[in-house]
Amino acid sequence: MKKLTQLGILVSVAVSAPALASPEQDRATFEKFYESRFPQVAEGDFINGVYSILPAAREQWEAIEEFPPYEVAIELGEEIYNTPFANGKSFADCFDTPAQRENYPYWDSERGKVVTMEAAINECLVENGEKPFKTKKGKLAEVSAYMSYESRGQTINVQIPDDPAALAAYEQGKQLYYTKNGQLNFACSDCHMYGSGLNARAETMSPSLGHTSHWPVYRSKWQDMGTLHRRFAGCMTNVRAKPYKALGEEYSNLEYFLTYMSNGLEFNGPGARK
Amino acid sequence: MDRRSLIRALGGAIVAAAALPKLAWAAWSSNAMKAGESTAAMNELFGTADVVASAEVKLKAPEIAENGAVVPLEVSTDMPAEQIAIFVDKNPSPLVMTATMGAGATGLVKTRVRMGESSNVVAVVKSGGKLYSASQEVKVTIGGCGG
Amino acid sequence: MAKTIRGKAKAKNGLVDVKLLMKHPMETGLRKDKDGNPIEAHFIQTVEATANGNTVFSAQFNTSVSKDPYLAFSFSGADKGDVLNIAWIDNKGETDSADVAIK
Amino acid sequence: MFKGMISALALGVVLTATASSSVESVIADAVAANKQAKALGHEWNVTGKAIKAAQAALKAGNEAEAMELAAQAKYMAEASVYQANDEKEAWKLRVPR
Repeated sequence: MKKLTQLGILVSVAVSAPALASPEQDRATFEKFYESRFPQVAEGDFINGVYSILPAAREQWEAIEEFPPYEVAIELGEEIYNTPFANGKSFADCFDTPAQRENYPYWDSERGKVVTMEAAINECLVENGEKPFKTKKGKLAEVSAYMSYESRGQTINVQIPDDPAALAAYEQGKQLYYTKNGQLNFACSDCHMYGSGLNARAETMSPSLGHTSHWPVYRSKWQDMGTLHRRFAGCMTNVRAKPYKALGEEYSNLEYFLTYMSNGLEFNGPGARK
Repeated sequence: MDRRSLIRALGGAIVAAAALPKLAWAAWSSNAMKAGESTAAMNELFGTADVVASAEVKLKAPEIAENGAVVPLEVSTDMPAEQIAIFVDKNPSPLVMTATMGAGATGLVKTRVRMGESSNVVAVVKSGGKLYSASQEVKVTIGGCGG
Repeated sequence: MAKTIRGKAKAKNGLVDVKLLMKHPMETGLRKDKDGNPIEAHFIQTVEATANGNTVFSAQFNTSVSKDPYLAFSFSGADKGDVLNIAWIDNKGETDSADVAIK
Repeated sequence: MFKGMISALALGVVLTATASSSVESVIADAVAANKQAKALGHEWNVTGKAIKAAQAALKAGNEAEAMELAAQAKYMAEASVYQANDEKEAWKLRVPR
């Protein structure tokens, strides 16, 4: 009788094998796409975004990196990180070490949602009776800049547990990445995959491999720090779509998908961009 | 006209120009800074616009600026330099900055400047009382890819 | 005035490489705020670097220098352990100064 | 192909709208379609502005301009719904194999 049931299980697994490729197959195909499109990019250099494919722009970026504008935010973030809340606790009580990037984003099975590092920062505040930070810039970007700086060199290693809800969140992020939106009718992949290396006006489209390794970012256009979700919202506005909420489900799932696509690369935030 | 007499001369002007803060160090060369055109600014700053282009002056500037608000520039020379000045011809006031080499300073200055539009950038080095220059066209584009 | 001067000074074979980042809005006076009235010019005019009692480098900025100005130069005549003093004054007469240890 | 289709549709909608329903009903259609697009996650940021412009023109009393703006708003709202439904499947084509 035991043999029969084993056979039964075997059959059912084969039948219900997902028609969709697995996340790991997606990642391998994603990586191969960029490595064949930009063979000149050295191993692991995609974490430097468009500067991995534009030598002239990279020179200017390196001049800025000599004394990058995000250093101010790192210092402010460290101060906030160590300043006790009203109840005497501080961020050090929520996180065993500030170097947390390698643990995020992760699938929280109890709450059934993707948790990003920025969301965890705000949750720590709320748990300690403090008001959460604004979700795109300011203190959240500063604390995140400090934690990202401390995490430099950690390997990107997003896990998708064997939980249908986690896989669904990954698939939603993936779908958003390939879905056309806004009056200009663009999908992220139109510019950052099939258009990567080409120009929109005078801007060269950065490749998506390594896209989420170097956040938060000081953009000279903003003259300010900004989180990854601020950039997602900015890009959707560019294509004339109404952006989703920062730290909301859509952008958290997109970050889950995009960061998974860069598994194996290194975190090198915070970053400086144009 | 060494620095001390320069200050005394300008000191008079400052007092006359009512309650400007008393500057303790090198006065701000306001005429040169306010000049609306490079040659005039050079004349105000150095007393002459007689400058010769020289390979001894190295100006590191981008061909296309990533962002017109933050254009990284580097001026360097192996000549013994007394002063280095940077001009952006098309800026409202072309003289962007000037640096005076003190004791032991080498002929090197790096900074980040704003450029309103594509323009010629000129670096001028004063060495042995003479002016040497290098220049490069820097393109500034309208940023952004959509919106 | 909160600390506005951040400096890195490294001594290497006789030369000290100095990199400075100064926190300052560097308003040109040409910009307008949200409701259209012009923002007053407010920018660093002079920067002075002194080490071991003598001025090693001084600079004059105009309004075209970027916000949070960056300035780098190098000089000889000081070594690890010496202190480089950086001071600036802007067109409103505000000033700040800081000591940067030469490493 | 899609861009050409948009302008063709726009022209069609403007002509029929002036003939029949009043400005209010066109604006109402635009608001309804925009809500639907929002539910599908495909609201465009230009639609809301067009609706407000149409309402303002109507309040200011210039009927013709209000109708023109209302028709544009309705067209954009319906195009964003069309985009949402079309993309339900179309996105899969862009996933690299």
